[in-house]
Amino acid sequence: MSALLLPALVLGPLAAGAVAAVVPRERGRVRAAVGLTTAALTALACAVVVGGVATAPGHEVRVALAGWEPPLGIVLRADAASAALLVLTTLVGVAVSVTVAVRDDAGGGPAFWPLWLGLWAALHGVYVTQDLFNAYVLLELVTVGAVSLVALGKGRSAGPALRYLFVAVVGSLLFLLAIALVYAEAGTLDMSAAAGRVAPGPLLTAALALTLVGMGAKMALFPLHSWLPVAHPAAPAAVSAVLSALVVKAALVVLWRFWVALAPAAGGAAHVLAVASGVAGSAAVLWGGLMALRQRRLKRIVAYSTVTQVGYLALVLPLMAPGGEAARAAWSGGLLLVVAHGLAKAAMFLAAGVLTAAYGSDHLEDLRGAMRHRPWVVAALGVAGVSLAGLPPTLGFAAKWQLLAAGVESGQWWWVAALLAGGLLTVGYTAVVLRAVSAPADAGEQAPEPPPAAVPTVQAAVPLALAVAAVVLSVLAGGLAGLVADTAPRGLA
Amino acid sequence: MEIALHAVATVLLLCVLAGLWRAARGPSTRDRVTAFALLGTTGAALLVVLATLTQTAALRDAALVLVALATVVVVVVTRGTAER
Amino acid sequence: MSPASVLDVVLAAAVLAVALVAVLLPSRRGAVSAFLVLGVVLAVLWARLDAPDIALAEAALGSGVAGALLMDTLTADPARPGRRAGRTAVVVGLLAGAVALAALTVVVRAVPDEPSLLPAAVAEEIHGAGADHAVTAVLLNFRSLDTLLEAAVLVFAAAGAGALVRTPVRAPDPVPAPVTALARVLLPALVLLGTWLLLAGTSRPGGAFQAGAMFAGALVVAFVAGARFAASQGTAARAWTVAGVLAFVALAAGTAMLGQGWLVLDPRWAGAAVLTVETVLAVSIGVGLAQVFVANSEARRVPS
Amino acid sequence: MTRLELLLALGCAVLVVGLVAHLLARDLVRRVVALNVASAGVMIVLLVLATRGTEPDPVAQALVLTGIVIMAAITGLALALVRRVEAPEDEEAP
Repeated sequence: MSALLLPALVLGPLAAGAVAAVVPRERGRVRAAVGLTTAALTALACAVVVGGVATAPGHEVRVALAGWEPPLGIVLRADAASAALLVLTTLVGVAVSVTVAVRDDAGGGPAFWPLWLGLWAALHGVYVTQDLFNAYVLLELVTVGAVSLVALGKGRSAGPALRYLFVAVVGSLLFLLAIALVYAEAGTLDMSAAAGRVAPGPLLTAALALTLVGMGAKMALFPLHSWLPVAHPAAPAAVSAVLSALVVKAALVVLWRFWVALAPAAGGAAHVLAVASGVAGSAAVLWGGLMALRQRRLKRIVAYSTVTQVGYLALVLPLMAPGGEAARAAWSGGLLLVVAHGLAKAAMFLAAGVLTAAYGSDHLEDLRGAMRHRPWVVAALGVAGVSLAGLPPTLGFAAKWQLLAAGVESGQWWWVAALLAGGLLTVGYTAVVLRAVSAPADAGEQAPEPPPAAVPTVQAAVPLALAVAAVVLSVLAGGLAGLVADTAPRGLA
Repeated sequence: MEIALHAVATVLLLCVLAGLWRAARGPSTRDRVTAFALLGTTGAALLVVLATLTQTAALRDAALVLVALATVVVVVVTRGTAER
Repeated sequence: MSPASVLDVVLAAAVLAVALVAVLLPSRRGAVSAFLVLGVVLAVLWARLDAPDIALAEAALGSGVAGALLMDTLTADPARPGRRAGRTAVVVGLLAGAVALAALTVVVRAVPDEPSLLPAAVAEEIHGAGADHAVTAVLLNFRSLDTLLEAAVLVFAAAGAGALVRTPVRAPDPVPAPVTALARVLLPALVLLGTWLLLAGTSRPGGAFQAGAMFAGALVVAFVAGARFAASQGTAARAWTVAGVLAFVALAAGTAMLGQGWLVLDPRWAGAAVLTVETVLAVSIGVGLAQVFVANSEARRVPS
Repeated sequence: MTRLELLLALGCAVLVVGLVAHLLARDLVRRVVALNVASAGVMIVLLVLATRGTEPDPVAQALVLTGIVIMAAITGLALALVRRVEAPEDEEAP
């Protein structure tokens, strides 16, 4: 059953997006109905596939499309890592869909639905594809959907959208060249088949380097990050949530899969590149954190926080490099961090959207009194911040713990220091936000704030639900981490 | 025969490069478009020569397509310049 | 040197020269014109590399539809004074480029001169794949998921470009007589050529994408000549745009429900299925590309 | 230098030329053109790889065909965004 449904996770939302595109734009309710129905069905299908992964022998569900096995055909394969990503995407996807269905300017109007459903389909594809070129096509689909969604933002959002498109396409071209180099040597496009057919040498080293830079640009890894703090805040609130929580992860997943499959064959060169990734990641953690501390607009703070978190995720490559137990801890910690960050960041951007809608601005000064008028939204911000900082009792804590364990186990103290420093900075900017919103509304010399505009209750409740999910999942974190670690790709051992 | 065809292809290619100068320099859009239409034809001739050389009939299709779509570009530009 | 290798060297030099001109010219118009020429030279290079399918696609898409799009951008705005990058940026950029190029040249020297695994695999399985032409068989059968997703990229690019148009479509302006006359000749020729490429595609180079580009060219000509049907961004146009993806997904779901597996084509009807999907895809790609063009055109024609 | 090496180097050169120009250009249409040039470079590499062996590699050719179509779609989207960016201020309001 789950094998039957796996391709449907991609083709279902894709077809629904196409259908939504045909519905006239004036029929926004119909588009929203298509979107919500798709969200419900997708969640159901995801549950079945995740269940299938959990119960299947070897914890994987595999489908050879069109009946052709590699090297000729394309294989979709869901493993424990895919399952974790599918759970995250379902939670965020349903939350975003509900938010936009309640009030469609959170998504930038009815044009949101076809683009979002297409993007959702492409994300699912990225999580499960085993084929390099297929991953390239899926990433382009992600890019087209994400860029178009950014352009739906109010004001002058076309500029940031175009800048994002440029960076993403350059990243894709570098990745495509990497694919060509792997194909030149291995003669196949299937990742696991290629792994056995490559040897250390300039081709493989170049392929790894090109993928690191290409995906680094797409996921805004320092120093290729400067587009993100512009593009993410320019988008409509729900889109910002999707971009930070999910779209950035698509490039990351491709990088990790490529690395796990091919880096072990590259020998010392892969190690050097992994260290480069770690240096960039540490710089991102510090730079993003410091910049977040300096911002005065809520959406900007959250966007810089994403730069920081991408830095953590880049640390996973060097942490995995020594292999063995440490590599498995790094792999499972990294995946848990992806889930934790996704939930927290979606909660924060959706909460920021509610506050912006209520107060007409996301300047910290304009949000004074929000603590009293919108306590649940502020609570969501707080809980999400705690999870981002990696404090107990949240999923973020469980994830960071695994990464720290991996660093300590393999004696890589540098990365441990970066992890801890990043946590402190996160506590810092979360505190800045909380202090600003808890200031009394009539503080200072300015006139008292007008009471906030009304926002649908459902929309205000969604961010809190996501933040709470990050806490609830932490209870299961031990089991999840164990499962993911046990089913870590063979290349890590 | 093969040598002659290769020579013809090389000369045609040099013609394309010569035409590039006019297309790139302009100065008016009309110059550029005329140059491009001409280049499309030269490119088509090149494709036909290669079709004979490699005995690939499909390259004649490509030549046709090139000419047809070069004309589309010309129409688009004609309309665009007429509008202003 | 043999005449063949002289041709290769001249061709390589030509491609590089045209590419350099295309990026170095400071004016928009020059850059776009040189890029159109690059499309022509690339079509020749593809022909030289035994890739007639790509030569067709390049002629149709690279220098054709994309060329029309770029040219239309130029006619829209008068040339803008170009700002230039700072001197430091130029120096750093050129140095980085030189280093990258040197590194890549070393890297590609390591490419083994032996075929990949796949041509043999394709040759072995092509009987019953639904198309005798290997590239079509790869696109519509062996790697059909890629093709489906690529059609989806076009659909969502059209939707994204369409979402940028925030004004209703305006009534067409009066059209100059030569344009109408040219369109009358060109339109049937393009449709005929597209149909030929579509039908030929199962047994020789050609197929849905090249045919779709021809149909797009026809629609663009019709649009430019002021035909109302080609200017529409209504429900019917959007339905045609997504039809290819939906037909493809329907085929996939159908084969899955029949118990064969997703997108598995039975040799008995694979030929019919491939041709059907290709036909819908071709029309769909044509309308989709034309929709991108129309959206671009309308994004500029905002009433004052 | 063999034909294979010559043409592979050509592909890399075109890619690098396109990328550097894309990063240095300020005019948005020129950046789109440069991106297309870069993409042509990658396509050259893939198609040259397809000429190894006696018969051309249909899979690599199919990949290039897919890549060209995707690039055309992206060019269309990019140009629509360019127009939106360059539209006068007062037209921005939806």
